[in-house]
Amino acid sequence: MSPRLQFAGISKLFPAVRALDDVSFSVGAGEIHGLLGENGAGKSTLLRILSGVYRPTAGSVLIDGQPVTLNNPVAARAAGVAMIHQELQQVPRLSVAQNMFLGHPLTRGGIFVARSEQERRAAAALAAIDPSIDPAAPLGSLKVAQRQIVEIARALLDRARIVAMDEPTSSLTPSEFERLAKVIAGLAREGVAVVYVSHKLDEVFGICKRATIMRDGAVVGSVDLAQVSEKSVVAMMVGRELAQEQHRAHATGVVRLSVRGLASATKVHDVSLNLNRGEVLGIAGLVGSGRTELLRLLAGADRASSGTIEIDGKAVRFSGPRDAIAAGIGLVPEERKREGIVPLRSITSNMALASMGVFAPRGVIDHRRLKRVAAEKMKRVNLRPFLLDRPIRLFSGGNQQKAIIGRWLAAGTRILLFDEPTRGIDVGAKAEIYRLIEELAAEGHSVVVVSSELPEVIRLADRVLVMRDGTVAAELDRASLSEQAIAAHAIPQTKMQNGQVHAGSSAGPQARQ
Amino acid sequence: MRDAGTLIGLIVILAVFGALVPGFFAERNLINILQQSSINACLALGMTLVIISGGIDLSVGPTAALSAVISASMLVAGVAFPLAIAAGFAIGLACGLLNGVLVAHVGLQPFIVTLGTLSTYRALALIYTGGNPVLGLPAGFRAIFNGSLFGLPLAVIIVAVVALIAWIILKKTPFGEYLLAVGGNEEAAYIAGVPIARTKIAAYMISGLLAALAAQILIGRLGAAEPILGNLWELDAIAAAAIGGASLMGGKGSVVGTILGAVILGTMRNGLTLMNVQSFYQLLATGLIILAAMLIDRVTRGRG
Amino acid sequence: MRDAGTLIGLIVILAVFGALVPGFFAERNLINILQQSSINACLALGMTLVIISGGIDLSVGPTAALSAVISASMLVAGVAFPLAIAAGFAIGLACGLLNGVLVAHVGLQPFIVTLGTLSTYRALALIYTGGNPVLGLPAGFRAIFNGSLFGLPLAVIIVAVVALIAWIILKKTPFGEYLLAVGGNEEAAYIAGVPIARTKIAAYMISGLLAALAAQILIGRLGAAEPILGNLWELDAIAAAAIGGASLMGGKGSVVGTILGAVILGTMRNGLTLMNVQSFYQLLATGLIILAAMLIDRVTRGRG
Amino acid sequence: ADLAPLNSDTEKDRIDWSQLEAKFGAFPKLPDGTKAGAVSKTLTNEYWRSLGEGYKVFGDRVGVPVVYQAAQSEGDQLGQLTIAEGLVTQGYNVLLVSPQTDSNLQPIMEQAKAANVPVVNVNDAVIPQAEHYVGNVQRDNGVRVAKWFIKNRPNGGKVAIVEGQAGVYASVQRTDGFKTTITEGGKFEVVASVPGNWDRQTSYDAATNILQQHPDLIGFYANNDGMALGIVEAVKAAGLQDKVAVFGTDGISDAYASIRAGELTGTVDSFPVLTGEVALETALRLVAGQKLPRVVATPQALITKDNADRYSGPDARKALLEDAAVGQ
Ligand SMILES: Nc1ncnc2c1ncn2[C@@H]1O[C@H](COP(=O)(O)OP(=O)(O)OP(=O)(O)O)[C@@H](O)[C@H]1O
Ligand SMILES: Nc1ncnc2c1ncn2[C@@H]1O[C@H](COP(=O)(O)OP(=O)(O)OP(=O)(O)O)[C@@H](O)[C@H]1O
Ligand SMILES: [Mg+2]
Ligand SMILES: [Mg+2]
Repeated sequence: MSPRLQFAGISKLFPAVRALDDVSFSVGAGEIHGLLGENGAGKSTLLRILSGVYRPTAGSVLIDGQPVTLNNPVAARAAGVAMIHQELQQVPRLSVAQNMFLGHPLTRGGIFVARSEQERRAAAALAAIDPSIDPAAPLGSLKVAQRQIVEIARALLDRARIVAMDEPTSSLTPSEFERLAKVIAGLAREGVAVVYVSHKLDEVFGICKRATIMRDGAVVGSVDLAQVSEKSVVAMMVGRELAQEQHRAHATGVVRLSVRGLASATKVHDVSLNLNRGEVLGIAGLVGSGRTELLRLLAGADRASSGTIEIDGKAVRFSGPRDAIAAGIGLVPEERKREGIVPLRSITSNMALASMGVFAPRGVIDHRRLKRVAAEKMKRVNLRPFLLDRPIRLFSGGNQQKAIIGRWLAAGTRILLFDEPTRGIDVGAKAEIYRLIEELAAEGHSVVVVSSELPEVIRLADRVLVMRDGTVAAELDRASLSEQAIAAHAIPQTKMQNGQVHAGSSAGPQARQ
Repeated sequence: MRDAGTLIGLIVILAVFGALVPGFFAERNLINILQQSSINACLALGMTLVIISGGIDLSVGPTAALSAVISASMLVAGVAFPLAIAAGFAIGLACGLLNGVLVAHVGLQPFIVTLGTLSTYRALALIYTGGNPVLGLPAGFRAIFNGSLFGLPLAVIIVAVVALIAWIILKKTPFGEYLLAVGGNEEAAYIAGVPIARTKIAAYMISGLLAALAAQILIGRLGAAEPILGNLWELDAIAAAAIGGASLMGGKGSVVGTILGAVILGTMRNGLTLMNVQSFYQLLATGLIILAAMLIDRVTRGRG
Repeated sequence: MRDAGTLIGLIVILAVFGALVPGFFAERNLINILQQSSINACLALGMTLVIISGGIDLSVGPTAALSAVISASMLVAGVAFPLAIAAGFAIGLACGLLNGVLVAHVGLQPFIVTLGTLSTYRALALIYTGGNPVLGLPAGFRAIFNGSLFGLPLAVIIVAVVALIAWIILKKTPFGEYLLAVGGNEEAAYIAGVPIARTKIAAYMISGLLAALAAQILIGRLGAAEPILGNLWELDAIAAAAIGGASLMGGKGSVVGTILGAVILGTMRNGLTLMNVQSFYQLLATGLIILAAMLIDRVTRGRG
Repeated sequence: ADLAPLNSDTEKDRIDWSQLEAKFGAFPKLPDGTKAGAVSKTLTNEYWRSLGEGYKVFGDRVGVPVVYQAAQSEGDQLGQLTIAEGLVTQGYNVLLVSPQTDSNLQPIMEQAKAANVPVVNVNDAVIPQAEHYVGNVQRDNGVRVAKWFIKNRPNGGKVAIVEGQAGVYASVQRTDGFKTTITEGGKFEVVASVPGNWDRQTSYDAATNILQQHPDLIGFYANNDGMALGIVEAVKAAGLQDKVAVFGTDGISDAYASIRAGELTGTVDSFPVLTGEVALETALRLVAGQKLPRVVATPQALITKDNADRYSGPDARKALLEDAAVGQ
């Protein structure tokens, strides 16, 4: 019997880049197949070909042994392919349900959109993962994690034969992943072929039997995950052995940043914290606990309603990120595409944006110096492909992230705030970023890392603050640091009891008038 | 309610004129305002759909002119009303089709496409007529658009019906969703399988059709079709849509808001004329009221 | 090279006119073309910066008019040239400042803000002069903008210098990067510490300043300043910028392209006149050539 | 010698068109290959097309080719300058210009002078440095209509003005002439003077509003005929056609038709075809080396239903000559 899905010799050329080189592998019906590779390996490109967004330069896609022409997303959908895109593909002004049915709405009499029916079905699809999402709410009012869940639920609506998931859990919590895993298992039981892309190896090992590993656009091999170790898979991905590094502390006793009673108009209340020179401070908490907003306050992106911030003992007030940057604070934001990059501009321009003054001491940009610094910083973060003049939008997410980290390196920032620094970033790059963070700390920088991945927090942090409902619920030093300890402080007691580990469930359908 | 800001703006303007102009609230004058706003409202509805789709249509005036002179010359030549009107509508649709194809299939910028067709359609209307107005429209034709129903001018009723249809399209049909999606996030819309090109083209065709309708109403009222008719209509239509809350970045706009925007502009013209404001000061007031309306809107609606 | 498409467009147009019009390539005529393009090029440069920042400036014509009548009336009253010119520039900057503040700080849509100020500034110019032209500018003042250098009209040289400065600004200064970043992704630019408001305001102020400069050049040439000067300038300026590759969505635009765009428009006017094309057909040609220029650009540059 | 800035309405150095032949003799012989270039405001208005017709009529009569161009729209100031510069470059022997504004063709005066080409300013806006002007008295348009009201509505009453584009010379002068003349006696009140922007629809709306507020209005004066025809429709829609007199300006054919149909009360015809003929004749006489007065005044007449036939058709010229003779 022919496999449900087969890639046969797929190549894809972009101007100046060979994104895919003769990729072949297959996925059987009912199989959950992992697709692994570093940033820029070509995973998204392959899935975009499968979902009709790109056309391959060479090769073909076969479904149930039949070659299919996937010239556009409509054709792909008709061929039974549903896809969850890495970048959220949504229209903020439409409702959740409208987004889920976008392009093929349910109608009454073929004329009017059957909204209530759409909302009913959307609710059913959402219920499997997060029943608190209101299908009638404008999508723009949702948090990133919820938007990602909507994206997943959308793919479940179609009775698809093939479901491709490109990093569906990049902003989900472990508990949300658990539900998703159940849903995926259900799909597999119904005979759906699932292609699952994630940089979280434990997820892939948890739900996939087999996986294909890609490097630089080519297939390195397909493996039976029961037979191999995580370490060897990582070695295949990066082409070398990655040393398993341990936490190294560089913290000093000198306080650099001191925050007292910080609050915002919306979500953050009475946060006090100290950050020392050379310290990596982790901030954990549930989705919606106010971590992002806290970082935005510290980075000057939002205005604090009360509280004080001191840097090296001097009180500072920020009326915008500019002030914070001048005071030595830089933010690596959570939503890279929206808050991080200027898509049409080059890597170099994106990198230099926060430190133009440095590169233009006399008002005119010293392009030689700029090029030199860009080359240096981008080497340090290991940008790939190493094309500094190429528009950043053509780079994979991981490489975009590296450019933004490079931005703060170039600006000489002393306090770096990372919001989900490795979201959507591969193991290789992740290790590089961890190494970078530690190097920065060793050089005397102070770092705050907000992350929903507890192993990441534990790996990096000298000290962890756990946030709950917009304030600091606990402070854990390395001695008392564990996933259990963090979870215990992060989850509101009432929710623990009925096992509901969800943020924002107060916005559930019942609460809506 | 998103349109509340616009409504407040209208109420403020009405109150000011009501206080300054005796007889401003006379039924007759209020009907005048509606009638005088109806043509702009008609155009602005089409413009709103185009703007929501992320485009703009600067060519509405010349489209109307071309439609008007062709309908009118057929009418004068004795062609049956329905046929002549249909021909005018067909012209409007064709103008919109060309705009839409250049935007959607060729991928040119809407502003420039319709800036180009603005000149092109106007030139065609002038060449077709040699620059002369087409006079002597049959009284029967004029009666169609000049009548009244329930004490309201037919033009007002026609535009109200158009507004209702536009509202239904935007709120209740897949096409309305597609417009919002295409203007709100074109890439996402494409990936979701929204027929991008068809949606955009349809928006421009509706705009062309409504320009043609406005032209029929106008020539019915004036009894003549001029090739220079509709000069600067695009600015009024865009202003009405924008005052009504449409965003020129696309993905956002409201039928109710647009109608209110058109009535605000109409009220202003009416009130300033009744106050016999000197022309320079009328111009000043026009500018300031557009700014004030946007400010009121801004304040009542809040950021974003 | 991004501007190659525009250049090809210009070459095609030059070749066509060269073939059809005897004496088209005479030095005198080529200088005429440059001179006739210079005012639009001047405005279009400012417009390009505004467009790159994600905005649009419809008020350039009235800004120029206001600046012109104020400079002119000072000159006629015997004020020293530098002071009168400086006053004109200050008016341009002030007009730009108001536009910029309404866009950047108040958060209104650029199209509507400048549509409002379009009327407002025009009205102010009319009110200030009572609608009359300001006549009798001193010969010394006129000489400043009317001279020649190396056989080129000074106006052309001034605009060339402005273009060079604009090119340097865009390519070599932080402000240029900020413009591209603000227009390309405002949110990201904000987080990266780009002074959003200041950048936008500066763009509008430069646009206002260049409108004022265009006004000085024009009144120097005409010897009089009229309050209705600069009618429809904004459309030509936008067309030049767009033909030159600027995207009205922001984040994209080229100084060289804009200059080429302005010269394309100037060449077209000049050539059509020399061919003695009747004005309706000139209008037609204007429309078609804008469309054709965009098509050539599209084909040579490829998607995106 | 510097000329004083021209005011075509008051310039002393003037001659009536009817006296050209009497004072300067029969049309002179021209140098071989003489050709004339003309540029006017816009062809979208019949007035300017008729002017061009007049150029052509006279050019054909005396065997001089005339190129006639116009800007793409009214208010396209620089476009018109470009056209005029092209004409200078192309070596026409004389230029006839009808500028958009008082100053937008100023550079032409200098370029033409340098090229030794005479320039005749034909109608409407007035270039202050113009050495030659052919046209009517703009102010007089309004004055004539005002006089009609004073004569035919002896009891006075409320009147309204619908103006052209704000700030345009013809518009300002016509409005002022009407307003000043009609208010002199104190019987008439100008209750509204609002912009119609040369636009039929705008004028229709403005007239509707004015009538609604002043149902006892007795007359409108519009700065051109297109606007006047819009007002006529508004008056008809208000059912006041028997009570409200409507006057336009220019004398386009539609205005005549409407006057004959009893709808438009009257217009001030400034005889564009004849003006074109006179202008070209003046220009060519200059080419032939004659020294003419600075202003050649062209005829104007108030047209109403009673005299419409006299001033249209083949005998118009004769009628105007008769008027001129009476006027002298
Ligand atoms: N539209 C495009 N034009 C040019 N190059 C592109 C384009 N899209 C992707 N690429 C390039 O193709 C390569 C593969 O990118 P792709 O996004 O498929 O990687 P990925 O494996 O999904 O990475 P990540 O894990 O970061 O999502 C990269 O080098 C990227 O820069
Ligand atoms: N600009 C904003 N306007 C209104 N509400 C906001 C804004 N930004 C964040 N919020 C809300 O504030 C709450 C806290 O969100 P925040 O993003 O800070 O949480 P978080 O702990 O960082 O979680 P996540 O993992 O989703 O980033 C959320 O409910 C979010 O919807
Ligand atoms: Mg990817
Ligand atoms: Mg967050």
